[in-house]
Amino acid sequence: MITMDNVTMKYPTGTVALKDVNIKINKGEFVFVVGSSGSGKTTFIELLLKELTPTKGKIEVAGYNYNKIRRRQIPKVRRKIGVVFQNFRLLKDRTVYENVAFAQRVIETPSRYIRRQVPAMLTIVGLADRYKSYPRELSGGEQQRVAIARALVNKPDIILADEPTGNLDPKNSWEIMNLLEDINAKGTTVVVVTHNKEIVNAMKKRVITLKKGVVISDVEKGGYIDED
Amino acid sequence: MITMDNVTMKYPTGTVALKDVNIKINKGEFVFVVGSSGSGKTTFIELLLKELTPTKGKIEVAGYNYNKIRRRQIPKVRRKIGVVFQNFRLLKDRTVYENVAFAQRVIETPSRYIRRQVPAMLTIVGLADRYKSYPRELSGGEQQRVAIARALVNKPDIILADEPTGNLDPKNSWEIMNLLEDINAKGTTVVVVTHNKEIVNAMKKRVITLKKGVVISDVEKGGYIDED
Amino acid sequence: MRISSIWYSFRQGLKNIRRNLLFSLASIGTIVSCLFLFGVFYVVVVNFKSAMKSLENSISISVFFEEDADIELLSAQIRTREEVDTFDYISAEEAWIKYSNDTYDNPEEARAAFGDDNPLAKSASFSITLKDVSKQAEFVRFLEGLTGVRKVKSSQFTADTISSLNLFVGYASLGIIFILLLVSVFLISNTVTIGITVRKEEIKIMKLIGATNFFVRAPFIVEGVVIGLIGSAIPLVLVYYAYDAVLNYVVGRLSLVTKLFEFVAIGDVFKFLIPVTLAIGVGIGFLGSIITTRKHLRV
Amino acid sequence: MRISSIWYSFRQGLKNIRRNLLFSLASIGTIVSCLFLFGVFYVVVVNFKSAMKSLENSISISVFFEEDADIELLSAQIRTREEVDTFDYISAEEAWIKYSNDTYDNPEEARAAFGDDNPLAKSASFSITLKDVSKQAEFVRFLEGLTGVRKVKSSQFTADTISSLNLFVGYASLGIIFILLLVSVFLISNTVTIGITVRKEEIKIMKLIGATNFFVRAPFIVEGVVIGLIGSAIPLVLVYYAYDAVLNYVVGRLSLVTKLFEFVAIGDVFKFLIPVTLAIGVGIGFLGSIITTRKHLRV
Ligand SMILES: Nc1ncnc2c1ncn2[C@@H]1O[C@H](COP(=O)(O)OP(=O)(O)OP(=O)(O)O)[C@@H](O)[C@H]1O
Ligand SMILES: Nc1ncnc2c1ncn2[C@@H]1O[C@H](COP(=O)(O)OP(=O)(O)OP(=O)(O)O)[C@@H](O)[C@H]1O
Ligand SMILES: [Mg+2]
Ligand SMILES: [Mg+2]
Repeated sequence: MITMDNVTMKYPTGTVALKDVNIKINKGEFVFVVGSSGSGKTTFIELLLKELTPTKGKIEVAGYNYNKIRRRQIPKVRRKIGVVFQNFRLLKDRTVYENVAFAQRVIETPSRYIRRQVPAMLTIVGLADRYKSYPRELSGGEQQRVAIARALVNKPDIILADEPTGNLDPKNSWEIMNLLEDINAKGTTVVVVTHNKEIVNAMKKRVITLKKGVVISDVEKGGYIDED
Repeated sequence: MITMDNVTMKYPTGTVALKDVNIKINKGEFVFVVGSSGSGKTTFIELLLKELTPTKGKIEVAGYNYNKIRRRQIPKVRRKIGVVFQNFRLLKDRTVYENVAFAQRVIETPSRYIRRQVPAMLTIVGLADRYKSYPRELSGGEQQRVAIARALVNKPDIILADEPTGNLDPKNSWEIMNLLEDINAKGTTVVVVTHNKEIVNAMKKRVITLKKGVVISDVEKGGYIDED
Repeated sequence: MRISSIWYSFRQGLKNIRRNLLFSLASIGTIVSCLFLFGVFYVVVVNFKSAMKSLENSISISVFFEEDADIELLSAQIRTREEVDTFDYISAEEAWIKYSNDTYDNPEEARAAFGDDNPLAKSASFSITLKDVSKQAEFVRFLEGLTGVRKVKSSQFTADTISSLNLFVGYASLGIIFILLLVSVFLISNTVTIGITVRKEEIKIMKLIGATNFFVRAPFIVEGVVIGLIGSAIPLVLVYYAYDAVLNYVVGRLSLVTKLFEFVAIGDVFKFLIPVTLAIGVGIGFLGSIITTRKHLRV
Repeated sequence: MRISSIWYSFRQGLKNIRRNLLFSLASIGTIVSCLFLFGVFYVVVVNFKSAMKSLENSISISVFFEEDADIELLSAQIRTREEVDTFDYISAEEAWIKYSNDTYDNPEEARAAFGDDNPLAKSASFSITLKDVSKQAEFVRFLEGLTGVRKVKSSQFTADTISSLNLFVGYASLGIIFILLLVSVFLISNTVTIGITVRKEEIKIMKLIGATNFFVRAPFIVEGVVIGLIGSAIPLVLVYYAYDAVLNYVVGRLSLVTKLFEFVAIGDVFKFLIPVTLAIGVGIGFLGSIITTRKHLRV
């Protein structure tokens, strides 16, 4: 489902955020990506979304080779991916409802489905009563849950979640993690970037650890590796 | 140092974010404020900073009664406070150095001190080599550390930190918490909003727990209360 | 592209106008200002041209004949020329009466003194005005070339002054209208560009979620066209009523002005103004949003 | 406020211009456009007025006398009037020569035929031009009231046409200049407002950190003034060179135009244009940034 072949990402400023990364994630896998601040996790996610183009190496997602993909095809891959951004990236002049509905409009879901699925998704993340609010009227955690709802509403093939519980309390965090696990059980590939040691250690999933842009460990049923 | 007397905050949208809150925090205290997503923690911080005006009740910070304070005096209180915002609020068209230096310029620190203290502060949060970067060129955790540096550089009387480790890995989180504890030991009043159960439980400080805008618990040397 | 997506784009475009009210108002304000300026200036120029026209008509050429001239033939040769606007025959008697009227305090007495001996006996003439005074010199040469013409009298100085003034005003107003159009296009696309650039983060987010370029762009285009439409309708209405008001004021108070030239009818002015104004407003709204979004769509 | 803070505000203002380049360019572009338009229009109006002046000077009044008139006295009475621009005495002989020259093909022969019997014996006259043709009717009445004046000949129609044209142009250009100024002020403050509103989040952050209003505002003011300065200097330079170029072109190619009226000297135009342009550009930059920041400082 996801392949990175010898991928290096050097930003125009000169920072090498990822270095010779080789990763293969199969369809249906649940993977944690961990690593200290600035180790390249967000860069990893942004490369998979083709928000960034690597300076070197080959990336393949859902059968599309990013080195050869045509500009017009990029939306097609992205529609197979549900993404939770570290800084949420909600559309600030649209309500909670419209933010989630937007993901469905993009894939041209008929309106009658949108009207049913969006409230259902908002109920799952506990924001059913806030559908009319604008992002600026929400707490940090509430915004994060809208972002999660938006990523999940289309039932995508792949979920990329960058620190999806950074602004959530333990109870909410666990609910989201369980939700992701359920979705994964139904066949969706899930990649979660997180700093939450407790969750990583408890869930016993594959854990990829980055350090200064290098994969220093990639273990099935692994745990959170503290830096020395 | 900080007093809230019967404070209620109702947003124009109708949401009651805080309800009849009575809190007194003495000079030199270290207080955790916890509670689930949307329980009113950020509202609490914003009221102390006079970013918001409560719909009811009296707030006093550093000897200033917010109900009676003159507009011209507000900057004076704020200069006594170092604040880490949940969403960082860095000045996006200024470099890391300038963001931190700005806090010093505001209190008219002579340039020779700025040139010494800013790099020192950046070294403490581990960003000495990123001083020329703009916020958009930083990872989430790096931005958060710039926000922390800005809050601490003036050695303020009060520190308000809203989720200061939400984007940090456990190691960095602990470093920041130890830093805050050191500063507190030197007499600074510290208020930390956090979801980090491990840290709250380990540090054995006063813990104020909010639930739907109401203070449901306020314990010296307390722990994180999981919602049932 | 489903029907529902098109419908969505349309609604969203309208919503955007409300939600980015500051920019919408700024854009509309800019378009209104520019096109209002353009309209006012155009109205003034058109009227000025018409005023120049009536001034030109006060400039006439007199043609005097040889004694044996075939006046009928000459008249036919001259009046059929297309440069000719008005053509009159003034007999020697008329000329003498006019001259004596102009010159003497008691013209009858003077004329009686001269009796039948008309001192201007040879002064029968044609009085001609031209459609375009700048052609006067050339036309005078044509007249002088005709057999039977003894003398052509014209005030070349006045004709030159007026025609050069005309030329100057023509160039100047063409120049200003051109500059005005250029400036309008620049200012309007400026505001459109800023309005969209401010939302480039939003555009990026939409693209990252998987929206096609068309899907992102359509609401912006709707927005641009609607803003352009509003922005060009307002100055049209303003110019219409302002012109009407000025006309009424002038006709009422400055009768001196209206005695001498006719204001151009509102209908004639708007025949040109409406299409041009709408084309600029809506055109830039449309093209501006397409071009500016393009830049931000490369995500 | 320490010296270092003032110095900081100054540097920061300049930095902001570079860092918000899109807005800086948009603002400068807007100011340049508006003031350029204003400059061009002003130059045209000034020159047009000067052209009208020379047209007026081609309109003269002729005054004929009673036989027993004291021409010296009349001359003294008339030429000292302040309305008078030029004043000439034309003797009966000159008038007859001019008339015969104008009328006959072979004037000498004609004059010989009349011999000493000047048919226009009573036609000695003053030829007068006025500083302001619109005063003609009144001045003619004054002349007619003088003892010794037999007949005053003037083309009231041409004078009226020209003076009403003058009036019309006067009102129209005053109106357009006023509207142009209004529009410029609106458009420029529009851009300044948007440029600052986009940064209202930044302003809020500064205030929350404890900055005083002055501290937040000072760099914006520096920015506004510098942008205003650049934005008003450019159109001044442009108008200067454009005017120069047009002058050279016209003098070279359209000698017809220059034969008839003098272009207004660049110096005279700029005496007015420089202070007004700078005042608008810098003034709005300054006031605009003060007023717009005020709104966002209430944090
Ligand atoms: N746009 C950018 N331009 C330049 N450098 C960047 C940019 N984005 C990130 N970096 C740098 O690349 C490195 C990796 O950043 P990245 O955001 O991938 O880290 P991360 O693992 O997500 O960290 P965090 O846990 O703090 O979010 C960091 O050193 C960061 O400063
Ligand atoms: N500007 C606003 N307008 C309207 N409602 C708001 C606004 N800001 C916050 N709220 C609401 O007030 C309540 C408390 O918000 P607050 O941001 O204080 O929560 P929080 O405890 O900080 O939550 P989190 O842990 O998710 O950051 C929430 O229900 C939120 O939706
Ligand atoms: Mg990250
Ligand atoms: Mg919060």
